[in-house]
Amino acid sequence: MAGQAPAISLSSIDKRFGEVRANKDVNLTVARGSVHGIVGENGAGKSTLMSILYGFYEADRGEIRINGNLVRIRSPKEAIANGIGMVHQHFMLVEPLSVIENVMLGAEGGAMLAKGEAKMRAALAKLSADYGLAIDPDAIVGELPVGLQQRVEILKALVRGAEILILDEPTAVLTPDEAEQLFALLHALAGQGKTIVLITHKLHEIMAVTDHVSVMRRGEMVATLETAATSPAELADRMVGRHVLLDVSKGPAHPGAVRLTVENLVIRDAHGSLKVKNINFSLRAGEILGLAGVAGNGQSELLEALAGIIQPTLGRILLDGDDLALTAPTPADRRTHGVLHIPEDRQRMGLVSAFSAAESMILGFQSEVAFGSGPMLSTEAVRAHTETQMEAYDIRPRDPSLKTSKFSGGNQQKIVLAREIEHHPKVLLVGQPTRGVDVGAIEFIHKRLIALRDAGVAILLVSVELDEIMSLSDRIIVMCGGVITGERTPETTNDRDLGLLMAGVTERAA
Amino acid sequence: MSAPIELPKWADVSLVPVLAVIVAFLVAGLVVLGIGESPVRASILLVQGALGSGEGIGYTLYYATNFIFTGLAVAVAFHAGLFNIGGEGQATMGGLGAALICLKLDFLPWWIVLPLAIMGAMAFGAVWAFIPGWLQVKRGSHVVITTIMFNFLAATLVVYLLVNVIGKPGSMSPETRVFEASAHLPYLHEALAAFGITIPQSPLNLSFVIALVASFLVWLLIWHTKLGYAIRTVGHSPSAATYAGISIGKITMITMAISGALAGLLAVNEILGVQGRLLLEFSSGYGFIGIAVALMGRAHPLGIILAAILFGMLYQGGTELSFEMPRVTRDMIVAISGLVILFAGALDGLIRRPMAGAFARLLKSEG
Amino acid sequence: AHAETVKPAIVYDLGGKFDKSFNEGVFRGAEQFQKSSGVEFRDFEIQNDAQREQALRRFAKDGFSPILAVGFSQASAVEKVAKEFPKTKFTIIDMVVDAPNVQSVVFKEQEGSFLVGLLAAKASKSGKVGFVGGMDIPLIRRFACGYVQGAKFANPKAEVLQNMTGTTGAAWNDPVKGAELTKSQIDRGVDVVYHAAGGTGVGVLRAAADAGKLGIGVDSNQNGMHPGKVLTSMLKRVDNATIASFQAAKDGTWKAGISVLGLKENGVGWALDDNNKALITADMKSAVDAAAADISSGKIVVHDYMSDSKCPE
Amino acid sequence: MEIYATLIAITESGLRLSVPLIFACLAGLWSERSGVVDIGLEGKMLAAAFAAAAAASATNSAVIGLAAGIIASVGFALIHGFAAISQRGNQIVSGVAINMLAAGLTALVGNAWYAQGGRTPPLEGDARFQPLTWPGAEIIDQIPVIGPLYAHILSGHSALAYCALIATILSGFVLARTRFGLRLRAVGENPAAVDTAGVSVTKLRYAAVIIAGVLCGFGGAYLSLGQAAGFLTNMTAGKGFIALAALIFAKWRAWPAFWTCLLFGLLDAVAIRLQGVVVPGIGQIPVQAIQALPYLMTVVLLAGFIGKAIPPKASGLPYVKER
Ligand SMILES: Nc1ncnc2c1ncn2[C@@H]1O[C@H](COP(=O)(O)OP(=O)(O)OP(=O)(O)O)[C@@H](O)[C@H]1O
Ligand SMILES: Nc1ncnc2c1ncn2[C@@H]1O[C@H](COP(=O)(O)OP(=O)(O)OP(=O)(O)O)[C@@H](O)[C@H]1O
Ligand SMILES: [Mg+2]
Ligand SMILES: [Mg+2]
Repeated sequence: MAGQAPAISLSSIDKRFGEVRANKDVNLTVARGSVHGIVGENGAGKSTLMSILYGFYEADRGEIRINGNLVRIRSPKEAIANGIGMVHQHFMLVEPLSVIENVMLGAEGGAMLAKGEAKMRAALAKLSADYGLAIDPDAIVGELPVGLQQRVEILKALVRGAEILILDEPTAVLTPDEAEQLFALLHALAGQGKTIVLITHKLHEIMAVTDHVSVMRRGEMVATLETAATSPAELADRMVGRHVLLDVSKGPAHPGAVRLTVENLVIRDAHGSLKVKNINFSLRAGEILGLAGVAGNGQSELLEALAGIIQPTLGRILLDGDDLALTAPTPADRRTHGVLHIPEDRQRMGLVSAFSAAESMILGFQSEVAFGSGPMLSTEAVRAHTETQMEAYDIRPRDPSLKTSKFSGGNQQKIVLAREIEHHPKVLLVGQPTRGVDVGAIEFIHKRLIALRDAGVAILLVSVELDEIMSLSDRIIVMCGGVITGERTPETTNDRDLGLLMAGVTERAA
Repeated sequence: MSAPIELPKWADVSLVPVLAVIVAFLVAGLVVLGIGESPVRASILLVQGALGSGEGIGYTLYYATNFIFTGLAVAVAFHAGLFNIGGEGQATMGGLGAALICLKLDFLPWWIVLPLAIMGAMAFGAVWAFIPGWLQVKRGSHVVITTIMFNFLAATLVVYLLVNVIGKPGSMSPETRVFEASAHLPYLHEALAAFGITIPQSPLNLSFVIALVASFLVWLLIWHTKLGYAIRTVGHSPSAATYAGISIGKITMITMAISGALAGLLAVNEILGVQGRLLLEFSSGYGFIGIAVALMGRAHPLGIILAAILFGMLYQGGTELSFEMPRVTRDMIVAISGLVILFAGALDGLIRRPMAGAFARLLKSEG
Repeated sequence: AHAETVKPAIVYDLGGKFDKSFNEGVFRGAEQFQKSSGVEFRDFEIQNDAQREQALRRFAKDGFSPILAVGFSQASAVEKVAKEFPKTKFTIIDMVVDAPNVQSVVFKEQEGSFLVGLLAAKASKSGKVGFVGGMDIPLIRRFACGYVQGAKFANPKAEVLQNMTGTTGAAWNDPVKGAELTKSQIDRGVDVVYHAAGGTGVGVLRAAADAGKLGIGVDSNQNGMHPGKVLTSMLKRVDNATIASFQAAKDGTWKAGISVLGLKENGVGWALDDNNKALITADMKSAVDAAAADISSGKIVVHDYMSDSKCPE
Repeated sequence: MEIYATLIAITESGLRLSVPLIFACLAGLWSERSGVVDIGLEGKMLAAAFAAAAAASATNSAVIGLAAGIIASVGFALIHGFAAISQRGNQIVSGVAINMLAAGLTALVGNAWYAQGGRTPPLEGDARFQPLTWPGAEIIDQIPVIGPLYAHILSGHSALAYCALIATILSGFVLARTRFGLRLRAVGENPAAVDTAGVSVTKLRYAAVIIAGVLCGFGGAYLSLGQAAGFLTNMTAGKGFIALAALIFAKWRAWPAFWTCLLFGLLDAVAIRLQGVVVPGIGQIPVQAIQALPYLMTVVLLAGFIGKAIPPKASGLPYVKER
């Protein structure tokens, strides 16, 4: 009887975080044994919705039914009891502990670890056999590659006998073939009647693995579609409410002299693992060089190295022929040399949320004489400067003394943009310029970037949004696993071709 | 210091600390009741003792001077996201610095000795805070722990020096000889007497003026200089600071040094102003109460001055109180400070959440 | 001399009114005086050095006189406040302050210590006796030195182990350290331990008692703290000094200047009561009485450490 | 032999002096392993020492004293827990507050109740934890070399001293081998992981904080009922902070904590004995140097000159789900 009932049905779920309404009257039905996709912009409310289903957050309003039965899920404990397992966007692992300890956590089977542990090892061994999820139970989780860490997360869920498995952007951190394995696993699980909910930004994944797909926008559930009966284009439209990136009108580029040259660059991160493996490229005045790639393949590190925030292990970065490591080692020096930077993460880097808009508006340029002579800082000067910028970039609300955190994502981004552009960059490093930004703002930002290009600025555009790369770039390079897997021009490539390069497949696709 | 709860700024800086103090006093009142004395009478005696006489006011401001210095020290560190619990040790070292100068140079005229001694106090205090800062930056050891350790290190070091090196030979207590008059920072009653103004005698000395100047300078530094901007950036968002090309390490060390120098100034009041010699434990807990002062003053110099005066009143009033009510010793004040720290710094949520709620409702009802 | 109205006041030292020792002695004296003369007195226990001056000044302002300052640490404060209130009478114990309105009372602790040293040596079976001082200062070395002389006087081969508790004021109030030091001395064969360590001594006497050895008290009569376990106490008659000062003020015979109280003046001595009379053999008693007489008469001169910062071995 | 005797004597007193450190250090260990930084060890011990002495002098029972000490200490621990866990307040501020509160209240109340300068009346007999002498200690003591080891090192300490050893064994075992221990270790590193695993972060942390309170209760009771015979104002005299140092030195692990505290205790014992002693050749040893050692060593360790001390990742951070 309950067999017909949907595995999950959420009705009119509401959730606020302070000012932000993350979920607005959301309904969702997921059929037993199906793979159900959820797509939506950053900040659309996907994770929130699933976290509510998993009992991590409690909804302000709404009903949850599992297999047709009305349930109250006030904590993950209750979710687990209802056979729900979740692989979070940000892993929930205890790094200093071993795999087995992580898997056992919360399911120890007894006050003493010893006996539960034996059982757990057996269970792990079985799962590994059944689904090819091999893993060393005694490895320290913190020392495992992300791919395996995710495997631990999945194992945690399966070991607890999850009938419903939620995965929040699982492939964001995976290599393409890792992703393939994962999807195989998901199919296998679905085949056994388990229900899968898959959150992702990658529409081709949706098309590839899901049976149904739901689209969220600004906290609302705008559509649930039969995957077979829809298309990436349609999904994209639904996600943003109107057709985005109607290909940006831009004239041909007139590249000038080489501005920035990167030679044999090698970067290790704090833990010493190789992030960028000996890459070379150059950037000309008056062109936009798009850098495509799945998040976490070295773009961020490259960007920060160029901006002087982290130091490369090997190699050189030349500006107009001279080595920046010598002439301008620090971020401050880079700025004075005209290398400006719109960081990927405006919340953490680009702005200080606790500062007023005016204070955020001079971040990085605080020591300029324009803002006060000698050691002093002139509040008046800063305020005046901010007011003009707010006009020029239509930043709302027009209140220099409003706390930065009170501005919406799009307006926050405009603050960063205005600040960097107004300081006449020679080279502009741009990271994810439109992440979590509304459509209007996106167009505004794109127009500005093109204008800068035409004004002769050399622009390096790092984005995970292929469409953005395609429509803005004059040249495109693709990074995968820390190396450049190919260079293209928008004319000579397409999503599929770039996708393959992003997946590390280097031979040219027909 | 805790999870931010949106409140109108004015309420945040005024109502919250005031309420914290009120709650602290209510609790303290219960304690007084518990030991069988009348809280009302105690409070009256306390206020009379603190403000009832010219001398009382003098003492109040004299204690307040100490609290301004240590309060500023803690506050400056707060702005850089640092917690300097080392005020005690930094003040002790400040005393050492001042004393060394005086012992060597107090044959010189005051206009040479005093400036040097004051600088000595600041320098030693600064160094004693700079080292923990340096250790955090270069070696990753957290200042909270190192400053605590440095408090004890300062204490033992000064004991050793007073007993074996700079102490007065054959003295009954470990202390230096009394400095020459040239090394004595004039009492306010002396200074004003010079202008024919007579006020009651008290330990209140020119350090109080120095404290006010220091407060102004700190205000200028934090909100109207580029260094201050950098300090606050580091305090609010280290990652943004890095992005902005602000060296977190440099700022940390500079801030700690400034903080320590301010704490060191406590010695100017105690050693140069009052004791006229270096002796043990002259910092007697002012360093810790500075934390309460900074929290209450919401790390703003003006707030700190007010909070410092309040604690000055508690100290002076407390002493007078213990004359009249021997059962209510001045430990009462330590307890009250603890309560204030608790309610203004750690349990402020208890006060802020309801208030935030009230304001929210207020705004709604207004439309 | 005609009688005056007196308003006596006392400012105790850090150890506090009930330190079972020095300050307490003063308090008891004052109580006696109050009983005998019916004159009320006020007193104040300071909590930190800064308060000394404030307390003295406060009493002086309220017209109290004589004001008795207990302990050498008060010297500088008394000096200052005495200047501010030339009409007020001040008495300071254990320190000399040279001012027209200050009476300084000091004791020949070496003489009392000599006597208890003698008793210690006689009571000791191991021939090893111990001394635990509070803060390592000349005054306490004076105690130690007198004690050594007394012990050697009784038994030239006697061995005296000495320890000081510390170099700061904390050394007056650290029974745990006192106990540790005593235990270590006992471990090394000592069977009688004399303390001149204020509150720290509480630990000394307890440790000795716990180990079944003998302790020797100081300042006040501490025999009662562990009856039968305290051989005797070196009495420093601060109570007498207090009474004397207050009485003199009352009779109008109070004089500034230094008064040095030794055995002769009955300023120091040793305690004999029910608690310890079982421990003091007739032979011991006669010996100590004889020595006392000789010291009073000047036949025996007990060296004062503070006269030359040396102690004859 | 003489030297051996001194060695024994110093070790013996080192043991006595390390007991309160061990309790406080383990308390800190539990608290910080759960992610709650605790610089209020000092205050909790002080409160416990007072309550224990007061209760013992009233009832003339050391055990009741101990109970009272534990209750007082747990009381303060709960204040800290409430501030740190429920209110998500600043844990360091809360710790500082607790230290001052305890210092002030104990002295104040002590003065008011007993009018003896903050001291409680001296405790005798059953009101104290007397040293336990093991069977035949006196006789065995006569056996050269091993005799004293038995009679002075093993035997002759107060019951609470043996509790310190038991507490260490238990702490080590529970943390490493039990469900509670696993969850506790996890919650100090990544509370979200524990939460999503269906375990209450709040309950875990409160449990840890209360355990810390109990241990500080033992430590405080030992001070006033074992080591001394009554309460003295501020009788902890920085032991809580030395314990903190030891905790870091031991890198937040139970047995290393135990050994570190023993070491610090020994240092103290040595310092006490060398006070004012003139060593032939060397002259007077500056005991301050020895007293400073624990702090110095900790700073040096923290500075990573000898190994590296990395605290539990989530320690000091309140667990906030919703930004
Ligand atoms: N814990 C939180 N506290 C406050 N606000 C939050 C919290 N989590 C999410 N939000 C806000 O709620 C909205 C929805 O966030 P959510 O993470 O659900 O979006 P998402 O669709 O998962 O985005 P992404 O694709 O980037 O993961 C955003 O505006 C976000 O800022
Ligand atoms: N942390 C916050 N505190 C106060 N107000 C906020 C906060 N975050 C957002 N707001 C307000 O709520 C509104 C919605 O916030 P949100 O960040 O979701 O904007 P948005 O809808 O994502 O727009 P954008 O696409 O520009 O980001 C914003 O206009 C902003 O003024
Ligand atoms: Mg998400
Ligand atoms: Mg947004």
